Amino acid sequence: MSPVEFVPVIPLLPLVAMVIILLVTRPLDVAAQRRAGLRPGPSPRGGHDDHGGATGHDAHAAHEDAHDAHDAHGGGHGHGVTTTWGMIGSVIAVIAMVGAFALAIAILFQFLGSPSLQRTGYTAHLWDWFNFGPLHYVIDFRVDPLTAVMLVVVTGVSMLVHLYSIGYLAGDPGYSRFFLELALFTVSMLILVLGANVLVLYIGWELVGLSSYLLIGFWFDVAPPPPGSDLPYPPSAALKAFVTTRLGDFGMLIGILILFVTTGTFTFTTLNTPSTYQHVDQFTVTLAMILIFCGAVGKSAQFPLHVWLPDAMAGPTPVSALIHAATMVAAGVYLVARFFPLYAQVAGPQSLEVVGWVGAFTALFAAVIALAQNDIKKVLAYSTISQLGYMFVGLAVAPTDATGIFHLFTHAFFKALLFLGSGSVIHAVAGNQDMRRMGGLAKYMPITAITFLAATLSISGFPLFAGFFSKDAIIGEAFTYGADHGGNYWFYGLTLFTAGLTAFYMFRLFFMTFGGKGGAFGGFWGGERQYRGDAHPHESPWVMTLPLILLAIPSVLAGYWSINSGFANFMTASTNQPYNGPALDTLTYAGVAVALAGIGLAWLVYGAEIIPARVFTSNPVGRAAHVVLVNKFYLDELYGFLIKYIILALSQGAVLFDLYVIDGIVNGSARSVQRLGDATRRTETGALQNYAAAIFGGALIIALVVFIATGAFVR
Amino acid sequence: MPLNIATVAFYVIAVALVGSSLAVVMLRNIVHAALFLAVSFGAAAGVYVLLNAEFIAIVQILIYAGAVTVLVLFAIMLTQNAMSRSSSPFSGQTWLAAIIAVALAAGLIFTVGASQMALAEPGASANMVNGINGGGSVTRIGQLLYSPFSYSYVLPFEIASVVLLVAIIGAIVIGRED
Amino acid sequence: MVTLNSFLVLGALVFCIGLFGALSKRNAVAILMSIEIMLNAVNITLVAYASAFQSFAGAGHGERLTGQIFAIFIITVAAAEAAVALAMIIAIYRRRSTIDVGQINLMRW
Amino acid sequence: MTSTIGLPQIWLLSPELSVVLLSFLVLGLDLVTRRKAVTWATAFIGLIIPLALTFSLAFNTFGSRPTTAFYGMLVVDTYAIFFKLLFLLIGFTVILVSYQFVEKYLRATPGEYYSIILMSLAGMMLIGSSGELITIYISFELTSIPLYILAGLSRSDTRSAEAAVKYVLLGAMSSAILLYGMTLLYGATGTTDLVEIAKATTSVLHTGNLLLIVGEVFIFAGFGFKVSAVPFHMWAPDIYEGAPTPSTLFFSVGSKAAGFAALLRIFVFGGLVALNSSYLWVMVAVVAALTMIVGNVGALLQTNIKRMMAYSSIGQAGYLLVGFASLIIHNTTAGDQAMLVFLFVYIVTNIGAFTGIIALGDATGRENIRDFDGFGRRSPWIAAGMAVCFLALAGIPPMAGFLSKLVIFWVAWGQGSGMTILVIIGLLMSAVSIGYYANVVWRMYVVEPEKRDYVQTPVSVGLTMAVAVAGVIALTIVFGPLMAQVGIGANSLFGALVH
Amino acid sequence: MLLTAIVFLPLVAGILALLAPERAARWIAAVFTGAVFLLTLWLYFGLLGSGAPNFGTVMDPQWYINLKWIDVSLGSFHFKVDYALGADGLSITMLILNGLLSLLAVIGSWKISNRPKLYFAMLLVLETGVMGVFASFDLFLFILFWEIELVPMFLLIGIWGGQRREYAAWKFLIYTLVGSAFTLAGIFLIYFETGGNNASFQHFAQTAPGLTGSLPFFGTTVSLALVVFLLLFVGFAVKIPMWPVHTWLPDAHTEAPTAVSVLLAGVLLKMGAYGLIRICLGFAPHGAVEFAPILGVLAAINVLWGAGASMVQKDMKRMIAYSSVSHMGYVLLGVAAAAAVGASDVAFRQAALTGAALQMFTHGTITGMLFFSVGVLYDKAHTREIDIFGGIGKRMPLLMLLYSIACFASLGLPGLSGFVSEYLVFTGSFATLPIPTICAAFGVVLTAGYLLWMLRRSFYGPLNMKWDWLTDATWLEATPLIALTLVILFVGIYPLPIVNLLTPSMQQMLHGMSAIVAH
Repeated sequence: MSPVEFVPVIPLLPLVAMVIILLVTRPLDVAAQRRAGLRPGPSPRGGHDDHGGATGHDAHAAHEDAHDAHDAHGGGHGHGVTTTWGMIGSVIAVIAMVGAFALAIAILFQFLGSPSLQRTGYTAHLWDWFNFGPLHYVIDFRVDPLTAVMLVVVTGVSMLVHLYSIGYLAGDPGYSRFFLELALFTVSMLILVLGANVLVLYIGWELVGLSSYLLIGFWFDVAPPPPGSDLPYPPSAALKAFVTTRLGDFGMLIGILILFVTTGTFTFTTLNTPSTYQHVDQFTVTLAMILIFCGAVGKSAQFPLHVWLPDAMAGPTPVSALIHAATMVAAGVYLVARFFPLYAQVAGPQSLEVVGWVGAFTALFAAVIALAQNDIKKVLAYSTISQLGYMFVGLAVAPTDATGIFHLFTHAFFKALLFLGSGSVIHAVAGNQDMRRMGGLAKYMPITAITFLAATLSISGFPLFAGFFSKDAIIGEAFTYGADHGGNYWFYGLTLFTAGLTAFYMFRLFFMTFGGKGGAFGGFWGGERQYRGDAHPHESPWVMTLPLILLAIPSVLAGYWSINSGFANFMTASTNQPYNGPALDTLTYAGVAVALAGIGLAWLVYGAEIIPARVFTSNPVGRAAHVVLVNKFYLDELYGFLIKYIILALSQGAVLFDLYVIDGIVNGSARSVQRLGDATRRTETGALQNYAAAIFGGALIIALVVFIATGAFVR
Repeated sequence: MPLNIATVAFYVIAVALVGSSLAVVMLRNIVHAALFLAVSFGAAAGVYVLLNAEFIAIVQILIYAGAVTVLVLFAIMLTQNAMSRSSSPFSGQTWLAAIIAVALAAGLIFTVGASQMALAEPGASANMVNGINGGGSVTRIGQLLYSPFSYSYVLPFEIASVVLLVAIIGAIVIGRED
Repeated sequence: MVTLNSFLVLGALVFCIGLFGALSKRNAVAILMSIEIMLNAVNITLVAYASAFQSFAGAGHGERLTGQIFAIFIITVAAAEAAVALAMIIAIYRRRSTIDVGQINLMRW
Repeated sequence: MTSTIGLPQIWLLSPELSVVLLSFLVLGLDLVTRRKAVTWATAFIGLIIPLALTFSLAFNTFGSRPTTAFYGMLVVDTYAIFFKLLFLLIGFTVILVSYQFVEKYLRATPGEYYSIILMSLAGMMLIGSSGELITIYISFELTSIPLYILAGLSRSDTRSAEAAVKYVLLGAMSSAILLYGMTLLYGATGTTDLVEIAKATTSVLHTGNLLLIVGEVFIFAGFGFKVSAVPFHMWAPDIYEGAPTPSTLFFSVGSKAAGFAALLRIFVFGGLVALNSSYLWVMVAVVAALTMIVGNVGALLQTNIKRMMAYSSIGQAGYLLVGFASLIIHNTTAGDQAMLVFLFVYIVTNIGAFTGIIALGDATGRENIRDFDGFGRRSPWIAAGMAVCFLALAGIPPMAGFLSKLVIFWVAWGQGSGMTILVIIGLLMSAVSIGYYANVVWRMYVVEPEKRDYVQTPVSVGLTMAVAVAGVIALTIVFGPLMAQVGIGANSLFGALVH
Repeated sequence: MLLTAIVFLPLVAGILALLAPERAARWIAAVFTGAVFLLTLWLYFGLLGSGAPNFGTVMDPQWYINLKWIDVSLGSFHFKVDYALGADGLSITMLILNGLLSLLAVIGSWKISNRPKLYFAMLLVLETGVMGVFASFDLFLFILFWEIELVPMFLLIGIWGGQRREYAAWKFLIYTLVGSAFTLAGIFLIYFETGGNNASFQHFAQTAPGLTGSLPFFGTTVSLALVVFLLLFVGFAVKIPMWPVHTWLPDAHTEAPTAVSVLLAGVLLKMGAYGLIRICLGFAPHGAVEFAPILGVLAAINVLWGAGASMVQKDMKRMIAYSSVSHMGYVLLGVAAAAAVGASDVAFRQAALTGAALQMFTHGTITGMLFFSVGVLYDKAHTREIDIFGGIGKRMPLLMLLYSIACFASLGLPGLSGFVSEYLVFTGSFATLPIPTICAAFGVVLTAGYLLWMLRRSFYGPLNMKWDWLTDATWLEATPLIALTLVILFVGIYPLPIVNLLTPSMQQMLHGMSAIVAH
């Protein structure tokens, strides 16, 4: 029995944890809270409010004004106490995740050690849904190198986030619910990456959407932020996230359907075999692949469906780290990678070009918006969008999917670290997320700061950090691509420029949060004097810092796996094509130079404040640009307009059509029958002669009709 | 065309019948109308005589010209003030009535003249009024009405007796002053 | 020449005269009189047919005097009917003081 | 055909005879007793004798019997027996349900009232078994004159007198047109015997004979008046509304059944459908369509329930005429059979419906549809029975009304393309008809009553309702055997044609 | 016998409930509907026990009973109505659904206080009618049962309904009756065109391929099978309901009391779909093939129209009612795809048809759950206006949880049953009707939009203090919801048993269609 044969256990562990929490610990937790007076008991009206449930937060939350309500979310400041049962539930979840992670690691190592397993993969048949002749709808899991990597990423980050959440969510009345939903997410994500066919993948795909919806809306009962505030509102954000990704899923579903009706199968191994498509028009496949990419656009928040991700920051920060940075949003990348042979070999080149253009544009677009954001999580959100764009570019330009996936791999760690770090910061400053009211926090929370710095360096592509390896590989591949494709260096240019922007805004964030003018090491290491807020910052408890430390390790070191194309060869083992990464020293220098330039500029503006930030907004062009950026290019407004005046108007039209046209006809015909009835009544004049006339006149007319019918008049 | 006395009689009677019937429906004075009704019934009796149906003629005179006319006159007297004299005796649909009547008459005349009859190949065109050839049918009529031993209409005859009974009861019940 | 048709036409004419009266008069008694004229016309037609069929005596039941028998029944029943109808007219006259059928229209629609 | 009149002939006539004798007896009781219950019980129990005699005819209890008597004027075939039973059923229920009405509202003495009903009943029974035009006419008048009287029997109700006048004058006019039609038929065939007419039409006369056609149209008009077919229907709403309710019940079932009995007897037994069927079909189909439409549409906005029931009965006549049309078009027994079954079911359900109306009317003197508000609570059992009967009339399953309507339309559809249009009109009109039938149910069960007092109903009314509802349910269950039995009757009508 | 018991036990119970004292009525109803539900389950498990289970087809019905009822010759034809009850996979599925929902409806209306005897009696009569529709194997018997349901439903809406109950009840009644008038005409037509001697389902299934020829129609000719199909379809289309004859549904659903809405959406609509599949498709396949493209377009309109209309509703129940229109569109789409005989493999059409049948089941459970949820809320708050609420999730966490589950099931979330059937329909129908399928698939996005928007407006956000007094669902109220949740979860995760149940009858039907293609 090898570890890989236990692969169904990986999702099963969090599932079991979830069921235990749902059925056992959470009801007990709620009951305990009620006993302790932490949540309203049975109402005075004598109802049966006795089985608890999703009552969020705290009774007064609704009465506090929006700002305070938001502050209150920064991780349970003494509003409540985690009950024993809540703690037991969370511990069970963490234990389950540790088990899952261990198994994932074991499987990864088994794969690393077995080239044959790398080639063939491992398929576990669970159960049938239904079979119609040649069409099989089955629930199968499959592990191949790609999945093995994803398993480690998902279980690893998830495990750490679980651990972190014990600290972050401590005292929140929804503590148990949070772990329940987190476990649900983990199960869903594991189903997604384990699916051996499109059906299972789609199931996981939708379920992570659900978990995302639930977790974004975790604080569902808060008051909306005051008008004008750009703080996202959890209920709206959850709705927006779900519907927007569904819009992408719609395209994906159509793409799946095209593939299914042309090939008659859902199974990836068959789908990814070019010989399956011998009798299929290439255009059809291209179309299908572009449509499938729509799903990725939605899930991975690419332009133009990226709008949900910044709002998704309304969820608790661990959620942002796990779902909206490390794993779920990367599912789009995973999807394209999963179908990579189809994109690369069967479909026309247009399909990957679309992927590349969307990715490259999004990378730049999001990075530009990130420049003007002041909310720490929003910056990270746009950064995530931008980095996901990178990954798509990586998939589009490289000959294998390894480049993109490797960036996914490294990004998962450092972006999770960034989010958890920001969570730690928010926790420290009483829920404030506005960087303008931070600064100099390094001294208060050194562990957070140092790990955050590591991640920041990593994402900026600072040499020898993980991000450097993965991101510069993409930039390098983009250059090669340009060389191979008639000088199409657009991808290269865009990615390179964006790399600079990334470094700039990430260090802007770092300086505004941890450093500031006059801090140690030239502004990197700020202190009391740099702190602009009014809370009492403090370092987070060990359950929160431990994950930071643990994540910092791969954030720094993960990149070394790509040395000598180790990662790429692992990924492409099944194709038996030795992979030669871009040997592009000069280009790497270009990337590093751009990154350093960005870091330097950020230091000049925010670290040492040699150049005042006003410089950007003091001229009319800059001011206008800033307004546009702050408002994220007004896309939310555009979509709002479309929904309100197109969809809702059409819907209203349908209702009015029902009401006035169809029901008009229906009621009208009913009324005309009634009117006919009235007319019939009116013939009954009560006058006897009229009746007699009807008798004789009727007989006469009938006789005439029959006369005519017999032809009596003709003869 | 031989113009014998019977033919002349037919036309005279026919004119009288139509004329008196028209008078019944046209006259404003209801009493006059009732009197013309008697004339009309009498003329009809004349037609029966022409058709060698003396018994019917007698019955006609007795029941119709006698009994029914008297009954009608009584009714008219009892309801003397019912109709205001100033207003027309005709209702609003007189024209409609006229159209229906004329059209129906035209149709009926067309019909009776145009059709084949099961028994009437010679009879239809034969002169019907060759003269009054004496009675003789009365006995036969009597037999046909209620002979229990030969073909007779004894069943309808008996039923008719019940009809008369019920009419009597009805007239009493309805006409009774409460 | 007076043929069967002469009588039939006469019957039809009288029937329709009666019909005209029945449809146009307002006085209930007058309507009843018109109806009696219609029945008379029917009788004339019947008797005319009976006379025409006399030449087929013995060919079937009743020696083709059936028409006359029918006429007798009609006369009888018509008289009975007239009696009942007149009783009813008088009854309504007692209640409504009118026998104008145009006004006897409590029930309509 | 026997040439003498003896016991067997009297036996054949015995049901009608006994009904007439019973009517005399009841009439005489007025002289002897003043107790209404006695008269009522005599009339009701006395009807058992004709019933027994009818059954003896049906089962040939006194040995094999001739089918005709009185020189072919009395025809006692299965068809006739079917109608005799039907009319006796009507007689029983009408007498049963009249008890309280007679107590409260009647102008006549009970003896007069019941004897009039019984004489009319005798007329109806004779119509069904007449084999000759004169007999039919006389029986017809024996039926009608009592009905005119019944319409005018309500004490102190001006509308009743008005109804009587209208009814008698219009009835006389319809008699006139009927007689003219019979005369023309006589002229064309030279005989009034239906068997002879059938022979003449099948052997001597040709299709397109105008005399025959006009005669048929006029006869149809005359009976159309009785069955209230459009455009001869206009008397019905006024007279139904004005007449006392038990009389209305009697009109709506007895008069209609008698009309159809005579119509079928003349047209089928008299062989008239053998000739001119395509022209006759046009006539009947047009009338049927108009009847269904006017009846069902006209009922929608009525406020008086009896008036509504008049329109309802017009609509039902329309369905029956659809059966008649399908009978004519191909001259098959199928239409005939369907009509008889439909008639049977219609009579039972209509009795139930009217019983409910009588129950409320007797108790409160009210007869507007509005007065049925909350009847479901004021008198649960009567209301439930009434609802069942109304829904059966509307043709809502599972009650027999649905099946009988189904059969009518089914047969009609089977006759070919022309009839399908008629069927579709009929089906749509059934859908329309739910508008007024369900309205009554709605008011009984949904609308809150003005006052919640309990409506007292005498046992007799309750019993009638129970019989009607039981009948509806029983007819549903035994619908198959019923169809088969009725089929024998329907077939017997075609007997004359095979001579 | 089993089917007879299933069909008539509710009727017996209805009569008993009328006769019994008022307090006992609900117990009688509960006991009998419970027993009937167990019997319907036995329909399935009884067959399962016997080794290789044979779930039956139209030609080979299980639990078959056939008694002569009416059998007379009229002229040259035979008027024959048999008391023929039988069940195949499709019927069994629907019978179980009806058994379940009827039981839950009784539990869900436990607290009814206005004329409970009549209420439960009507509910039970309704169950008889619907059971009869799903179990009859004679076309005339079918139409007979078809219309039984009308009056109980009319009264249930009329007496226990909401503000505009009069309008709604009448609209429902007249709409349905006018529709079924055409269906009856269609039954006549098919009966006479197939010999006029037999109305058994087996007979029609056998003669269906022979239903060719054409009818004159205003100077041109149309194929007979198409006319048969369309005539039959009108009544079913009203019931399903298909655009543009759907407008009775929002009114009826909105005004009906909760349990009745559940039955209306849960099983009565399925009667239409059942008729469409069993009768239109099974007995007039030629017509179905001809009509399939148009049906596909209508299905897409149904989905989008219903979803769009749901989007702008202010009343929660009305929104769910429109969502039923939308979701029944998937059934139509599946049927259309099954009939759209093109180049595609028969397996795709089988998938589509099975999906349609499965969608009938899943929609029944899901919409039932949605209506129950709204009912719980309405019983407490006495309003259903979405915007009037706000943040009540805080006061009603259990209801919010269950309501959310229902919403997610409705919007096709995997793991819940709605996804299975919708996915199945899409994968099957895309092969034959790609454009309508794309349109219909967009409905999934809209569904997510309006359902979650509704949740967000009424349950999420700060608690509107006006509703501070609201209490959570009681166990009694939650029972139907929890039961349905379990069903939804089971079918969503492991649909194989129910698909196996459906497969033989679906295959038989498609076999008939394939025979036509071969022609």
